[in-house]
Amino acid sequence: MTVAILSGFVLALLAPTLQRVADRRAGWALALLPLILSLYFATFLKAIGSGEVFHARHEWVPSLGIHLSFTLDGLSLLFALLINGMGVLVLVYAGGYMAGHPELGRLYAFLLMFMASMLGLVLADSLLVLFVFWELTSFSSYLLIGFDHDRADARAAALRALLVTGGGGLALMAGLLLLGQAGGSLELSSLTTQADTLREHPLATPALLLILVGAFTKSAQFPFHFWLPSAMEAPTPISAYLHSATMVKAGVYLLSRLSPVFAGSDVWIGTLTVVGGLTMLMGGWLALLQSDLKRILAYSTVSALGTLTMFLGIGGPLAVQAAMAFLLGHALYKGALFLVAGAVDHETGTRDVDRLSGLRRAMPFTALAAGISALSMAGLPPLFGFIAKELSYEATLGAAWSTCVTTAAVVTNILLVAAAGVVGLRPFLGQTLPTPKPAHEAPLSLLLGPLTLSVVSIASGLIPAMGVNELLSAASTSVLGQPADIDLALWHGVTPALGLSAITLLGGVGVFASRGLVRKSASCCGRVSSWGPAGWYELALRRMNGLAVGQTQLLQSGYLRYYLMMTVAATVGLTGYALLGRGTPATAWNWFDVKFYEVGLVALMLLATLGALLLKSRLAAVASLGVVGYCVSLVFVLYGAPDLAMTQFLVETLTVILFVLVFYHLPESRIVSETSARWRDAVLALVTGVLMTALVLVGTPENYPPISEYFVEHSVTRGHGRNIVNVILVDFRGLDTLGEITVLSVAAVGVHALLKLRRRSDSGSETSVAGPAPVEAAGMLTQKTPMGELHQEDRDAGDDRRGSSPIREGDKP
Amino acid sequence: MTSLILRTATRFLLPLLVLFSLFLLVRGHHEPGGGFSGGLVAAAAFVLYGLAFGIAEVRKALPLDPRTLIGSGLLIAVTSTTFSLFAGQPLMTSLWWKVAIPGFGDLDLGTPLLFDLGVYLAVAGVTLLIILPLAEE
Amino acid sequence: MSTLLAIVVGCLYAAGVYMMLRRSLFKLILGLVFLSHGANLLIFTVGGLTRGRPPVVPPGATGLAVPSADPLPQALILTAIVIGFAVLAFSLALFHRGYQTFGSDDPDDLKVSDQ
Amino acid sequence: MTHVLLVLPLLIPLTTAAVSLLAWRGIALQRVLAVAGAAALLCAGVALLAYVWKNGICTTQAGAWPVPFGITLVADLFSALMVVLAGVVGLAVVVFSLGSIDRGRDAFGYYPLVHSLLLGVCGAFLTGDLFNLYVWFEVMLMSSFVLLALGGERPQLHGGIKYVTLNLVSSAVFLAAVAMLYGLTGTLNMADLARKLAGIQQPALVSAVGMLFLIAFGIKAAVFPLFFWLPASYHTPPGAVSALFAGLLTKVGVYALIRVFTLIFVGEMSFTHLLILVLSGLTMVTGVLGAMAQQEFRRVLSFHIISQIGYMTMGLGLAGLAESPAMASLALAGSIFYIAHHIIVKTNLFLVSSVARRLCGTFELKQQGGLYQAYPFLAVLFLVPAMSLAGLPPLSGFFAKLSLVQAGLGAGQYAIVATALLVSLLTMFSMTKIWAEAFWKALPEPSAPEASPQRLSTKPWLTLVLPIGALATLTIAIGLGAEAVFTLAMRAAQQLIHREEYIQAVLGGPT
Repeated sequence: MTVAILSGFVLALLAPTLQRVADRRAGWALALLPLILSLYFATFLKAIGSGEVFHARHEWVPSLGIHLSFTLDGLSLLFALLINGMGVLVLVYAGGYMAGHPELGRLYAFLLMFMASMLGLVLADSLLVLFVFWELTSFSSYLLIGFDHDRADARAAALRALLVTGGGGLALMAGLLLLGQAGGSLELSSLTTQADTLREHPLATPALLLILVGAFTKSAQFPFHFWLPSAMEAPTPISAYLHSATMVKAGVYLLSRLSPVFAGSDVWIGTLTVVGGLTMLMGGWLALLQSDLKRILAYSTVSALGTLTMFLGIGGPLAVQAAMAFLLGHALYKGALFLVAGAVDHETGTRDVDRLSGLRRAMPFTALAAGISALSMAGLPPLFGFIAKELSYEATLGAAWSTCVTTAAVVTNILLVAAAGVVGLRPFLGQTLPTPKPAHEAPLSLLLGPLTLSVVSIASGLIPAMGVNELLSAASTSVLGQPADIDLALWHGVTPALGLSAITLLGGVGVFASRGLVRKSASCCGRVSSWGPAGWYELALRRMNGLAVGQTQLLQSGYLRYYLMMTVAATVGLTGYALLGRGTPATAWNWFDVKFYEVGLVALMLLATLGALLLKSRLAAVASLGVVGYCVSLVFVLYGAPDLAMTQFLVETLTVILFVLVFYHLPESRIVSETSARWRDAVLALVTGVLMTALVLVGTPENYPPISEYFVEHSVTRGHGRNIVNVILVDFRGLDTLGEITVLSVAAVGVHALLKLRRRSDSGSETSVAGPAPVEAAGMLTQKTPMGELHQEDRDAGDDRRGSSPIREGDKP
Repeated sequence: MTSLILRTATRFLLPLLVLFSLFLLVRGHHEPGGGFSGGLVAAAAFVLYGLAFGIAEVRKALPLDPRTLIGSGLLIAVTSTTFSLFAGQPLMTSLWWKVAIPGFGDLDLGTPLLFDLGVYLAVAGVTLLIILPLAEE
Repeated sequence: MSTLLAIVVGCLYAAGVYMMLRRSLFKLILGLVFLSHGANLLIFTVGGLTRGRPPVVPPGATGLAVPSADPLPQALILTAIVIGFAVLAFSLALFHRGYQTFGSDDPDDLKVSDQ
Repeated sequence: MTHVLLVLPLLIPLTTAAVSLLAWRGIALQRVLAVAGAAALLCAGVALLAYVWKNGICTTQAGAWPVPFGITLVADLFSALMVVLAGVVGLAVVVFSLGSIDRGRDAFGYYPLVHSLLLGVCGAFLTGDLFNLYVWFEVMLMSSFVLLALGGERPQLHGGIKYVTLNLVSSAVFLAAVAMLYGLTGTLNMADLARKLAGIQQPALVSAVGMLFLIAFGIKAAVFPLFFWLPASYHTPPGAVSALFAGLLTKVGVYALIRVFTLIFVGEMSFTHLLILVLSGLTMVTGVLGAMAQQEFRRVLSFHIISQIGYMTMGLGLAGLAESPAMASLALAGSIFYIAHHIIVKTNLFLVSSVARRLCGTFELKQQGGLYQAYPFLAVLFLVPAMSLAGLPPLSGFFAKLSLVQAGLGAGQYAIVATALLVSLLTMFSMTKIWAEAFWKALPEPSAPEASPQRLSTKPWLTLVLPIGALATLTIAIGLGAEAVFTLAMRAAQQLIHREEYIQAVLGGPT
């Protein structure tokens, strides 16, 4: 089983190469894998039909509770067969449909990646493994929908699908984890065994709701359905595979999977029935309003997904059986119709039903396949669609609020019968209309899919005992969590369901005939559609972007002052709150031991500080700064720190020299902030000062003997030095000093580079210093001078973008 | 700035100041001083020289390029810390030797002094590398 | 004295912050120097003050006879002073280059590199 | 053995830098040294990690002075892992630099600067002494200042001034905080501090000092509302430098936050760690919104760094609020995993952005395009880290996110979990923006004439793509082999949670 999943991923990696080598035959060759896998899974049918379940388990990330565990039961088998069977047809089809496309190899790769992910999804037993594959299907569908990446519409559609399903995916993740927490396990098989206690858990309902969001987004339930029609931007093989037969059914699959755990709870029944029913009706109605073949199919798919969801919500053997039968029937006819739509598009150049007519003459085989599938969709015997529909009606009749549900189902089916007529009959019957490309029959690769599916539709309708019975029984068994035996048959006798079928058919034909009228009247209220969820999505996206831009302009304004202000305010606020917010701590006021010369020193220092603060002349301010520095150095002298004093003195002198060197030639700064800004800054500064003072006052009491006592004791005996500070610097804490001289060195290198390395640098010493640098390594740049290359490399766009920046060029000659 | 007195005085001062800086370095382990102040003073000597004769002359007078000074200072400092590793001791463990110098007595020599020498060289190089280009501007 | 120094520390921080918020890169750098003075004095004060007794062992002795100033904060401050100097030198050079390039001392003119 | 292994991550970059400075005339030699040094650092890191894995937390006393008097170097699993990651980033960036850094920068000490940055980073990871941490922070900062400004181009100066100023504020706060702690306890050794601080009956003061550390490290980590320096500067230097910064710098801040708030400030966790959690949420949201507002490749990435810092601190916050040690460990393990994942992925994305800039002539997304068609290989190399960043399974980011979400749910902190999930969707959104614009979209016509995707000559192509490919492979490997990395993260987290182990290892004397 594991190999079956992984093989798809491996083949995906090889696909582009294979495409280059095998070219036209690549599609056929690649299809071998799903073919083999289909056969492989088909061999399980007998055993699973008799109630067996197969497991495979590998360790993956056990410490996070993720085991690579897989289960093959009836439900999984049904899906696995669908995925691989459709996979064969789609791969072959894609080879013909996209022949000659330069990125066909990538298409194969994505399709195979998707196929493998989907397979993993339906086989996974661990919820998290299921989620992993779930996300992978979302991602590969993103790449697939955006396959025509040059078109903005395709990119937008891909993003839309990704955001909607991805967002749902995140809800799903939270839901699954909550479920895991409630059940104490992340394995489906063990969760289903404790369904009763699980449902009582307080986390169960939130978990269920989150999971439902995930399932609904994936399976395009209202109000998340809108991504699916726009995903029709993808090339048709992709739509046929992802958006009819497989991916969109992942949500339904998940619901079926969790059905044994949740089915019957009020939330489950209510949500699924209502949402499913709504989706079903809405999809059917919207399908009728379209004129694009693929969009009609897309909306009818939405409708079908709604139906499935509704049945799962209704629950019980009848509904589940109906769901499973409908699922299979839908996959067969919808896949075929998509492929037909693609073939028509490919051969005629249009998908607009109003421009297609009489194609049966040019494309007889296509027409045949289309006709059969359309009839199956309309639910006519002896096709499988008929059986499915009969079962559905039986189920709705047996449901709670059966009138309501049955009416909805009948209305929907009437609409879908009409839609089937529009898609499968209308383009092929009647007068031949001219098409953009002269129509002719599709090649074998395009015909294989639709014809095969049609044949299967007929076969499974006529002789359901040939495996279909068993398969659907097994699937229903898995969904119900108890044995279910389906005996499908074309003829059930004269039942209410048969009557409903007849009504449906008649109504459908009626709607089909009058669809022009329907569409015209609907276009009057066309504005309603802009109010739909698609509009909400666009609005939300715009709002989000607006919020993002607004917030960023506010926070990242570009003003260094505001950044500083925020930073300082945060510091003061948090520290102040922690220190004083919860009562005033004891402070150590200590005024008594102050000597008069100390007061003088401090007064001088504060005066000089004020000078640096207020003096307009730069030189004067620097001089004041120097005075402050020397005063600090005097403090050090007074309090027994001669080394410090000496260093401070030397450094202060150097500082003043540096300031003078840099600022001597510069004009005075003339920009003065507004008074209000000054006051605001002054308040902030003052608060900062008060806080720091408070910290010092509070923080002085000594609780423990300081570690420096050790240094005093051992400086001479073990440090071989009498100057304890120096011994600390070079020995006790020499590592600090090592770091310190590194800082110094780096700073010096930086100063040197800043001053010497520049654009209009005269080719002084540095150029020759550069010497024979390996030319080929710096190679791709064409400039001859090393300095010139600077601009080639990663010049920032910040300025390039704004040619009219207010900043003048440097005034250096 | 180019007065004769300053030039003459500087010619004498340069070696004196360098000597003084070395004195600070050597004495630092026992009395206030040390590699950092020593290095600064040494650099100051050359800056003074530059004031008298111009920065270009300093570059000529310097025995080593400042970057070489920095590199060697760092390397000496690092190396001095690693000796102990070879002796199976933790990094920076000081090793001391008593060296008897005739007519002077015993001298305590140890890796921390070598480390301090590295600091001295690096600091001198750093200060020069910072000030010289700024002064040239 | 520690109380007095605590107030000095507060004043230095306040002055530093105020200067950094001015529309002048020159003041900004001055402010940085004041912050570093403030921090150094803070270490000095919090580490405990002792008048006039440097932590230097007299020749011949193996330890200090009388309690002296705590040498560890001094060593820390020394490191901090030196690092502060390195930072200052670099900031000055950065400012210098900046002024040469934009011809302005106003940090508000640096706005364009952000959004 | 311990003595050597613990100091090699410091000695290697320092020696490399020093020798490179000595050999400032020989640029070819510097390049060779730089690569060799980075490779050696990586090896040393791996050896150290293996050693710590086997022998538990190990320490060495610089100068052989007994604890807590000398400076202790400590390697627990967390710090050893961080050293390994620093080695990975260092090596990738240095190799990338070979083909992308111009000769002007080469001649002015680019390679020694990279190594001094690595020195600072490794020093910060390995030190067990608070003041020593300050020194290594300064080494790192100073190197980053210079690297940021090296070249002196106008935007670099713009960004540089902001970066320098705000980080200096952080240093000043840090210094004050260290001083306060020394005043309170008379010690600087972190383990000793942890023990002594427990005995101090001034919760308000201790919390206030904790806030100072939160601010100081929060600035370096670019936490809300202290992140302004990051988007102002990260898009200005050459691509290799941004990548180095993006990979390592903020993470050192996060490392320090985690270290300090799991070891030292654990007295009032319902206050401090709740605050951290709230800030985490705000950081995530503001960062990702910032990214959404950008239209330039590196700016988008820069804002994402901020957003993801929120995830890393989220684990720390959760760990403080979790009820059981097991849950706390899970939360911290999530943080650690996230850090590891993010360092690799973010470095890689910045490197890709640099290549994209070369091919399209600009960082502006609107003017980029056509890369998917012309360079499918590069497209894959972008998609892997980009999707990993967005948390797509089974890439590394998914497991990082998963463990944090699990911990959040376990701790009952639903608000932060919802935030984290929403933000990850928005992350996905802005990654696809880059993808759609730079890769999917065709190259717009009127862009600069030289800016059409054209193949680079072979040699730099190799030095450019090799590190990107290696990092992408690593991302996939971390995803598929998540068990190994997560086990490591989990054990590292347990060491952090059971802080007595650390204290014992340090104070109990060298092993």
